[in-house]
Order: sequence, then structure tokens, then C-alpha cells
Amino acid sequence: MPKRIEDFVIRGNKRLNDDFFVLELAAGTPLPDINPGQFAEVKVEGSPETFLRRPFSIHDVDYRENTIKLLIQIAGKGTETLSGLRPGNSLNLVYPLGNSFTIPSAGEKVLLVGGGCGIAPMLYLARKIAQAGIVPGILLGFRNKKRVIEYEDYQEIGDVYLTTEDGSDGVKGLVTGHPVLMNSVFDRMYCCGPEPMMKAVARHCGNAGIACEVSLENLMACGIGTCLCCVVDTVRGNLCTCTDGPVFNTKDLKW
Amino acid sequence: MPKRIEDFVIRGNKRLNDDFFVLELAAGTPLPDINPGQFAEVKVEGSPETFLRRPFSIHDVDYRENTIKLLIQIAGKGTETLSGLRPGNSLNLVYPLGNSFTIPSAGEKVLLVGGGCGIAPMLYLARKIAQAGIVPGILLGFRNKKRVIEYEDYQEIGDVYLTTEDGSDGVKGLVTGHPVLMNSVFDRMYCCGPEPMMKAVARHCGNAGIACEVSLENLMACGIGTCLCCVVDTVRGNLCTCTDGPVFNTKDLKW
Amino acid sequence: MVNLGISIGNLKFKNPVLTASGTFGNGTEFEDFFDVSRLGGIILKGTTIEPREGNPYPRMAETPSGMLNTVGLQNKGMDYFERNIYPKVSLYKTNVIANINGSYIEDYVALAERFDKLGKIAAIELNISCPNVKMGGMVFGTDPASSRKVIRAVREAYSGTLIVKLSPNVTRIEDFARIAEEEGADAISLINTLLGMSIDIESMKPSLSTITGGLSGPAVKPVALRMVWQCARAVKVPIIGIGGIMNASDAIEFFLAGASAVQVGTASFIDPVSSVRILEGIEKYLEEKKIGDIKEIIGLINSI
Amino acid sequence: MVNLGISIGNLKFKNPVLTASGTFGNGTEFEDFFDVSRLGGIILKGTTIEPREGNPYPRMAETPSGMLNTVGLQNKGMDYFERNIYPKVSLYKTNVIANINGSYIEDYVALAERFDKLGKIAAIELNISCPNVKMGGMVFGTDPASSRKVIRAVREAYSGTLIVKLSPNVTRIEDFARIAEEEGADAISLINTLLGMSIDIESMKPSLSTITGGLSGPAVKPVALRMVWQCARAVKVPIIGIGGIMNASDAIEFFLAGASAVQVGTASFIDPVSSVRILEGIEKYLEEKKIGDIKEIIGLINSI
Ligand SMILES: Cc1cc2nc3c(=O)[nH]c(=O)nc-3n(C[C@H](O)[C@H](O)[C@H](O)COP(=O)(O)OP(=O)(O)OC[C@H]3O[C@@H](n4cnc5c(N)ncnc54)[C@H](O)[C@@H]3O)c2cc1C
Ligand SMILES: Cc1cc2nc3c(=O)[nH]c(=O)nc-3n(C[C@H](O)[C@H](O)[C@H](O)COP(=O)(O)OP(=O)(O)OC[C@H]3O[C@@H](n4cnc5c(N)ncnc54)[C@H](O)[C@@H]3O)c2cc1C
Ligand SMILES: Cc1cc2nc3c(=O)[nH]c(=O)nc-3n(C[C@H](O)[C@H](O)[C@H](O)COP(=O)(O)O)c2cc1C
Ligand SMILES: Cc1cc2nc3c(=O)[nH]c(=O)nc-3n(C[C@H](O)[C@H](O)[C@H](O)COP(=O)(O)O)c2cc1C
Ligand code: FES
Ligand code: FES
Repeated sequence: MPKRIEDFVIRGNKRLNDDFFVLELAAGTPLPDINPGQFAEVKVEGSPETFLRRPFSIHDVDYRENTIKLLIQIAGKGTETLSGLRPGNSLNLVYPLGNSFTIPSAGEKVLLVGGGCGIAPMLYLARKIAQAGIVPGILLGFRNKKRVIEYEDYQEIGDVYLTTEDGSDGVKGLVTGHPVLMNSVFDRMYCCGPEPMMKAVARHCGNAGIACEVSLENLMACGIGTCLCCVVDTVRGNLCTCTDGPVFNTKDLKW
Repeated sequence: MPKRIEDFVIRGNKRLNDDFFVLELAAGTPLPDINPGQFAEVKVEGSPETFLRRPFSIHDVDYRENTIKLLIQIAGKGTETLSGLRPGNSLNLVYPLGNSFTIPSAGEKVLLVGGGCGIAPMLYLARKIAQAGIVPGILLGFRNKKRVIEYEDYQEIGDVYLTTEDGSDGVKGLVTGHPVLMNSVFDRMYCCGPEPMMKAVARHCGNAGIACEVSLENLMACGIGTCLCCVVDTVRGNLCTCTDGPVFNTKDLKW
Repeated sequence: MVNLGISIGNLKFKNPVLTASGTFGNGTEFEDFFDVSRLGGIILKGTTIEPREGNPYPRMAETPSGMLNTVGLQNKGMDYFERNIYPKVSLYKTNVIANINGSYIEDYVALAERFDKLGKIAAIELNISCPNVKMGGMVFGTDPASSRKVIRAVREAYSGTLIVKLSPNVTRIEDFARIAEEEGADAISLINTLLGMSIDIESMKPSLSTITGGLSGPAVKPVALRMVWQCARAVKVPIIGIGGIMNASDAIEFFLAGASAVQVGTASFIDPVSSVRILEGIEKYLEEKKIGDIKEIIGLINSI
Repeated sequence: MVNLGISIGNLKFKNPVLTASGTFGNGTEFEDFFDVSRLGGIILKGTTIEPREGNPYPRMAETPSGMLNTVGLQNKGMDYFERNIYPKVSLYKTNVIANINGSYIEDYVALAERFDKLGKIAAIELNISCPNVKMGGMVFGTDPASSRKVIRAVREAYSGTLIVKLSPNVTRIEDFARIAEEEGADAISLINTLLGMSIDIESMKPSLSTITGGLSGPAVKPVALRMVWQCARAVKVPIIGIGGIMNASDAIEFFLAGASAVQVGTASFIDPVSSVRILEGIEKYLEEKKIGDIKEIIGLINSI
């Protein structure tokens, strides 16, 4: 899986709500193998405030169409600029980067937990798990009903559980308050979202003896292991989120 | 004529040839009085290489439509970006800036000389002179036939003379070689174009005792007389091209 | 209502947004755009005792997120100032501050004495940091002993509020801040421009007539902010932060780092109304954060 | 055909494009993108004698046309280098250059001695300019006497090509260039990062764990270019220009100012193939200008 630098062509830009949009990107050459949890470093042109590339999880891969998708939350100038891309525009990516989630062994019960833009890496992961013959549980958390996105996409693949902070949809509260987390017995959880959420899930898994992998979003300058800016403190010392991660087993993290 | 800062809306972007295009800009509030020779400082968004505004002569003004035009030659990153503007896009201008050409008195014989993007300020000047009841002579110089632009626009207003360097249209050679310059007697000439051209016209006028005004294109940071970067050496010391100019009587310049 | 007032020595500023010398003319150039008296203060274009023609053209070059200039203190001299500029700027309803420059200590002293007599000049900013003149300027500002001498002489000659403007082209900026404080400066302003250079690869010539020039704009902001922070920890007198401030967010960084006021420079070239926009933005930020007084955030990063 | 070869002392470079320490890993990270042996040389990530964990996260912040970093020389130490990295990098068919760092002169000397024994290390770059470590680093590089001491000690310990990398955070860079030359350096490289800082106004905290960090990228280019020009006029040894080089045009500015070679740093983060693109661009420029040898343009702005 060598890393590449490549110009993609925007196939579609679908606005999901005020904050989120999905870019569909067509590659000019056949896509390499991409594993769930990997990410791309995107060059944002035409925005004087975005000097460095921006990292985004690979949200979905379609080998037949030779396209990938990025699910992006508008957070600042770079994502704002990306939200304005139109079909036909081109976008330069360095990809596929980083390690990936562990695909469960047959018979394992797994739960994917995603909050906000943390649901991004979960779609492709869910697909891969389903392909391995396991129906994943998928727990999604949003602030309110209006912010719920891609619910149907996940429903096609697994058993979806939903929380909203204000209770306007699904179970009221944070993902960590959802009964599925407490009632069911899982062998493995995967989590991506705001750090407090990931820490809470990690704590739950730690106590319950469940294997837990999280995808971190440390600030990155290069994405390829050379700048050493994206480090996370682990039991094995400082590791690079971009090459040793972004996926970490939470027992290795000093959380 | 107070200076303003204002967002214009692109009404049209007409490509004239490989290098030139005309932006038509609609103002949101009634245009102020604009005199021929004045310019605007344009903010180029979305181009990391363009930190400072870019100065352009006001090419034409239409008070009924409440629009102005800029005739722009692609020279680098900023003008390249501007060439990609589409109707509906907005563009921020500080304008109208600088002094202006002297409108001739009744009965004066005048010649406007423009080369390359130096023809930009000449269209509005020609209109104003025509409005003053004088049919101006207009001498335009281009590199070759393919580069001739706006010939018809000028023909509607005055007596147009043409040179191309390779002789593919009009008289072969530089504007200063055109017979009209030598044969006719003018009271006043106006010139804008590459510096060697302006210097040659100034020399001719100096020798022939003809009043001559040129429009200079010194590098500018502010356009409003505060940075003192755009100075030109004159008989009265360093003057600012942006406020004391861009139009100068050549007898004041140390050429 | 947010309180934006600050003081430097005995001098009160209704708000902490000033304009940087050499980037705001004498204020008159901006009257078409907004009421310049809304600002906390205006630092006038640098004045020398005698008129100066400045450096030859070309005097500026654009650089990534910045610009180089080599104006070389072009100005019409002190006589002209008193006759033609002072009558206008003395009408502003805000603090008008002179920026003084010289080749010799005597020049600075002579200027300080003359500005001392002009009742409507609220303070002087002693510029020992201009990189674009052969004599004086940065030569004073990069040598501790010379700095001390010129500050001392001006302090003796001038009874009003004295601001010393430091050069960033030094190894230890805090040393210069301490010297200014020891010699009785009421405040320190920084940074002046960083010495830089660019070359036109087509003509193979330097972009500026003087080869090197002063770098300003957002490119220098991280360096300016660091120096303001270093000086704020080194001295007790108020610091005025300058360097690449383009918007309210930039200005707030300087307050948090320890500046009591800021100066807006190059930003005024790009957007003539930057300075008031920055003022409005600071007010909005404080309101949103429910902070009642700008003084509460000055140097805050050191206390949390 | 254009001749791109240059030499530093006895060491030949097939072309003058190198990669800057800390921005190119050990080269292996870039093998997916291009054959790194095409470059004139690779400067390895800074090595210290003992392993170092570096500074806490967060270690970087984006700034206008630049970035701040505070990696703090994280590396696995010299033993690990010899065992695990050297066997790989010694296979490159280009000059592999070590970047050495220490807290004490003895550290530098010990490293120099060990690199001296590694036959495939073409040169060492003595880094006395890292702003992100408490001891050593920039402390050496901003004090003339300390600089002299450490350069002298390393020169005695190392028989190969010695490059001294200077800190830009000084008043007179040319003094340090002269010291390096006097103490027997074969070349001088500059600039390391400018000390800078930024603050997150929402959290009201510094963006970096160490508050200040090193500024790199296009923002620093005008300062870097000016310093290269100043040093090129002060010393006879070759200069390696570093700082904000993003494309061939930037690199050519450095040659025209007097650099014999360049290092590409931050650019490799944004575009991993920048360095070869720059190499290709330099060749194209020379061809277009009908210049047969890169050496013809070195320092050209001083001769025309
Ligand atoms: C491995 C990885 C995968 C990611 N995947 C996704 C994804 O699939 N979808 C998505 O929407 N976002 C994802 N992110 C976060 C995304 O990179 C940032 O939101 C984006 O870079 C912000 O750019 P900006 O220019 O819009 O915001 P900026 O103007 O740069 O910053 C705006 C705000 O966002 C914060 N921010 C900037 N970068 C990051 C970051 N890396 N992590 C967290 N906060 C940040 C800043 O501190 C600031 O407060 C991922 C990050 C990493 C490291
Ligand atoms: C008062 C005034 C009026 C002008 N009117 C017009 C006009 O009506 N139409 C038009 O096409 N151009 C006009 N110009 C020139 C125009 O401003 C520049 O071509 C433009 O700023 C280049 O921007 P850029 O980003 O595309 O090029 P850059 O990348 O900035 O530069 C590309 C090349 O153009 C040169 N250049 C940059 N600015 C200028 C300048 N001010 N004068 C001459 N060369 C420059 C640079 O040195 C460089 O070689 C005018 C300039 C002035 C000062
Ligand atoms: C064109 C120009 C002229 C300047 N002239 C002066 C001056 O006369 N006196 C002075 O103290 N500083 C002068 N400066 C420096 C500014 O006041 C300010 O310190 C510097 O530009 C950094 O701030 P900025 O990045 O906001 O522009 C000048 C700067 C520029 C760009
Ligand atoms: C993340 C990062 C790490 C760096 N690490 C080192 C280092 O270990 N040793 C060193 O001499 N310079 C180091 N530098 C400085 C660079 O080699 C270079 O001098 C500087 O970044 C300026 O060049 P640039 O603007 O092209 O990046 C580092 C720079 C960055 C951005
Ligand atoms: S982002 Fe550069 S090492 Fe991870
Ligand atoms: S461009 Fe600033 S004074 Fe003319």
C-alpha cells in the first residue's frame, strides 16, 4: 500500500446540514487498497489561511466507481473552502495514510461508536466488518435531531443505535449513556469522536475488559511521519498519530 | 470625490485574447464622480500570493448602469485569479484613487497614445474628451494583429490610428513611428503604456513643444498616499504616484 | 458595556487600538473612510529634523503574507510639520503621537524639545529601529549602549509620555526593553520591521533599491508576539504590540501575551478601515467572553 | 545540458538541492513518492547522543504562510541510529548528512567522533540553532563565544566535511558565519527557525506546549534570504540557504544571493515531492536563461 500524491476530481459535494458535507472524489488511476481508519492529507487551494494540508478520514471507498468519499465538518477556513468545491474541480490528496482498525475475527460482537465528525471513519469500517460476515452494532451520537446524519447509510450495514444530547431523536444524552453499551456484551469497540467521548468509551471498555480502538485527531503538519508534531504519549513513549496511528488500542494510551 | 471602499458584483468577464480580459462591475450604491485616469485598488481573494491589493485604471464608467469596467492584462497570480471571476462573484475595491488627465479646452487638438494594457485608461478619457466637444486622435500600439483589442470601441469615439510591431495590422513598428505623430500638429498628448514608449512620446512632445501627460504604473502598497512606496522622482522631489499621480505632466518628470 | 480604556503613565487612551507609524500617514488620508478620532491614538509618520527625500524607487516588494519596504523615512522635516501638519492633526479628538527619528543623538533631542512645546502631541514614540536608513535608526536600536544613550538624552529633553520603539533584529529583545525602562521610558512599542530581502529572478536583481528592507505583515506576527511576550515578562512598563495585526483575533493574541495596546500597520494598506474593524472586533470578543474590561486579558496567558 | 554539480570542500554534490533536517525524516518516508537518491543530499533528522522524547504535545501551530514547531529534537539516540537507521540510509546513492545536537560540548564531540567512523556519512551539520530545547541548541548559536567553543571542539573531533547551521535569532548573523569559518567549518547553513509564538484566543492559551517555538515556511524567506546574502559577503566558505523554499523560484533567489546549495524544509510537508520539483525547476530556469552551470548564478546579484 504505497502512499501516493494524486489529483482527484470532485464528482459530488453533498451538503448534509449546516456543518457537514460529503465530498465524492474520483481518482484518475485505479485506487490502491485502502483500509478502514486510514486518512488522506488534502491540499486546500485558494485559502491564504491554509498553509498546511488538512487530514480527513477516508469515509467510504467504491472500487467499482474508483471513488472515495470524505465526510467533512466545517471547522474553520480550510473546511469552509472545501465546502465550496464543485463537481469538476480538482483536489490534491496524499493518501492512504496511517494504520487501520483491526477487522474482528469471525463470531466477535463489535460496536462502533461515533460522535459528530467522528462518524467519518466508521462507515467504511462498518462495511469491511460486514464483509467479514459480522453485523456490527453502530452507536451514533449527535447534538440534536437536526444534526443527525447518514443514519440510513449505517442502517443498511448494521444495527444502529442513536443518541441526541437533547433527546430530540433516539436516546437522550451522550453515547456513553446509551443502554446498548451497558446491556450488551461486546468483544470489541471502535470509537471516534470528541476526546471526552473517546475517553469515556475507553474507560467503559477498560472496566469491562473489552478491546477498544480509537481514532485520534492530533494536529498534523506532514501526515507521513517526518515532522514528529502529531505525537501521542503511549506506554511505548511518544508515537506518531499519523503513522503509528491514527488508530490506537486504548490500553496503549496514557489516558 | 471622497474615496470609498465597496464590494462590487461582477456583471461580466469578457475575454479579449490570451492575455486580456474586461471585468464589468456593478456598484451597490450610486457611483461617485470618476475622472479619466483614476484607478481602483482591487482586493484579490483566494490567492495566497496576493497579499496586497492590485491597482487598475478605471477603463470605462457607465452611470446609467451604475457599472465600471477594468481592462486587465494577465501578468501574474493576482490577475490570473481575477481572470477566473464569474458573474455574481463579488470584488472589493478602494476607489476612485489618484488624480486625472486634463480635459482639453475647446478647440485643442489632442492625441491619445496607448500601448498594451496602457490603453486601459484611454477609453474613458476619450469619452470625456468627446463629451467636451473634441474628436480625439487615438493611436494604439500592439505587438501583432492577434493582440489588437477594443479597436472598434475606440473607433466609435475618435480617429483611430494603429501600429503593430510586426506590421500584421495598421502601420508596422512602434507607436512613435506612426506618421500621425509626426505629420499632425497636436496641442496635447496623453500616453499610457510601457515606460520606453511613454519616454519616447514624452521626448517627441518635449521637442515639439506639445503638452504631454502620462499615466505611471509604479508599484503600490496602499494606493492612498500613506506608504510612500510608489514615489517618482520629479522636479518637485519625490511625489506619490498614487495621489500626486498616476497622471503626470512629463515636464515635471526627471526623464 | 465593555471598558476598553487603558493608560500609559498619565496618558489615558479611550481604547487600545492605535495606528502604526508610516502606515497611516497623518490620519488625513483615512478621513474619507472613517472618523479617525474613534481610534485610541494615531502614531504619525516618522519625522526627522530636516526634510528627507527617502530612498530611491523601487521601495516595496510583496512577500508571502507580508511586504518589504524601504521608504527610508521620507518626510518634510520638523519646520513643515509645525506649520502644515500640526494644525490639522491637533484637531483630532484622540491621542496624536509623534514618531521621532534621527542620525545623531542631537537630532533626536532637538525633535523631542520641539515636540515638547506642541501641546496637542500626546506622546512621542522614539524610533530607534528603522532598518532603512544608513545612519541612526536601527544602528541605535541594535546596540545596547547606543540605545541607552539616545533614550536617556530624549528622556531629559522631553517631559511628556515617552514610548520607545524597539527593533526585532536583535538577539535578546528583553535587554532592550529593560534599558528603555531603566532610562525612564513610559512604554515600549514593538516590533518595528524585520530586516529582509527579495530578488526578482527574471531581472536577477534585488527587488528593492537598497537591497534589504523592512518586513511587515502577518508573516512577522509570530515573531512579534513572541517578543511582546518576552518583554512583558521583563519589564513593568506597558507594552504596545505591533506586527502583522490584521484582525481582532490577532490583536487579542497580543493582549493575551501581555500588550496593553496594539498598533495596526500594514493592514491599513489592504483595508483602510482595518483599525476600526479591529476595535469593534475586540469589543465583541470581550462581550462574548463576558469580560468587562480589556485590562483583564492583558498578559492572561501567564496567569493561567 | 546544464551542470548542476557543486562542491563543499572536497565533497561533491551532483546537484545543489538537499533536504532540511527534521523535515525529511531519514528519507525512507519519501521513498513511496520518488527516488530520494536523485537529490544532491539528505540531511537526516537531528540526532543526540542519548534518546530524547522531545516536548509535550501540542507541537505545532499553523501561522500565516508558515508554521511553528516545538518538536524538541525527539530522536532515538546514537546507538539506535547506528543499529537501525544507518544501515538503511547508507544505501542511498547521494550524500547523507547527519545533523548533530547536544546539551553540552562533550555531547557534540561524542557524536562527531561516532559519525566520523561511519563511512557513508558524507558530512555533519552541526546544529547550534535549535530553539526548542532548554539546554544547548540555540543557547550555543546565539552567543559568539559559545559558538566558537563548540565549533572548535567538533572540528577537532571530526575529520569529514563540517557544516555549521546558524540560528537567525541574532543581531549580526555575519559574526557567527565568520566564527564558523575561522574555526574551520567547510560550509555554513542557514537559517534554522525563527523563534515565534501563537495563542489560541478561544482557550486563551499558547498554541504550543512550550509557549514559543520555531517558525518556518515562506513567512521567513525574506529574513533567510537577507541573512544568506549577508553571510555570503562575510565569508568565503560555501553557504547553504534554507528558509521557506517552496519552489524553484525561491531556490534561485538564494543562489542569486550567494548560496551554493539549498535545503528544502517545510515544503516537503505540504508536497512530498517538492524537493525534486525544485531541482527540475532550477534546471529549467538555467536552460531558459541559457546558463550552462549553476555556479554562474551563485551570488550574481552582487556582481551586476
Ligand atoms: C487523522 C485525522 C482524521 C480526521 N478526519 C476528519 C474527518 O473525517 N472529518 C472531519 O470533518 N474532520 C476530520 N479531522 C479533523 C480535520 O482535520 C480538521 O477539522 C480540519 O483540519 C480543520 O481545518 P480548518 O482549516 O477548517 O480549521 P482551522 O481553521 O485550521 O481550525 C479550526 C478549529 O479546528 C481545530 N482543528 C484544526 N485541526 C484539527 C485537528 N486535526 N483535529 C481537531 N481539531 C482541529 C483548530 O484547533 C481550530 O479550533 C481529522 C483529523 C485527523 C488528524
Ligand atoms: C495606477 C496603476 C494602474 C494600472 N492599471 C492597469 C490596468 O488598467 N490594467 C492592467 O492590466 N494593469 C494595470 N496596472 C498594472 C497592474 O497593477 C499589475 O499588472 C498587477 O498588479 C499585477 O498583479 P499580478 O498579481 O497579476 O502580478 P504579480 O505576480 O504581482 O507580478 C507579475 C509581474 O508584473 C509586475 N508588476 C506587478 N505590479 C506591477 C505594476 N504596478 N506595474 C507594473 N508591473 C507590475 C511584477 O513586477 C511582475 O514582474 C496598473 C498599475 C498601476 C500602478
Ligand atoms: C511602508 C512602511 C513605512 C513605515 N514607516 C515607519 C516609520 O516612519 N516609523 C516607524 O517607527 N515605523 C515605521 N514602519 C513600521 C511600522 O510602524 C510597524 O512597526 C511595522 O510595519 C510592523 O507592523 P505591521 O506588520 O502591522 O505593519 C513602517 C512600516 C511600513 C510598512
Ligand atoms: C518540524 C521541524 C523539525 C525540525 N527539526 C530540525 C532538526 O532536528 N535539526 C535542525 O537542524 N533543524 C530542524 N528544523 C529546521 C529546518 O531544518 C529548517 O532549518 C527550517 O525549517 C527552515 O526551513 P523551511 O522554512 O524550509 O522549513 C526543523 C524544522 C521543522 C519545521
Ligand atoms: S504529522 Fe508529521 S509526523 Fe505525524
Ligand atoms: S501606494 Fe502607498 S503612497 Fe502610493
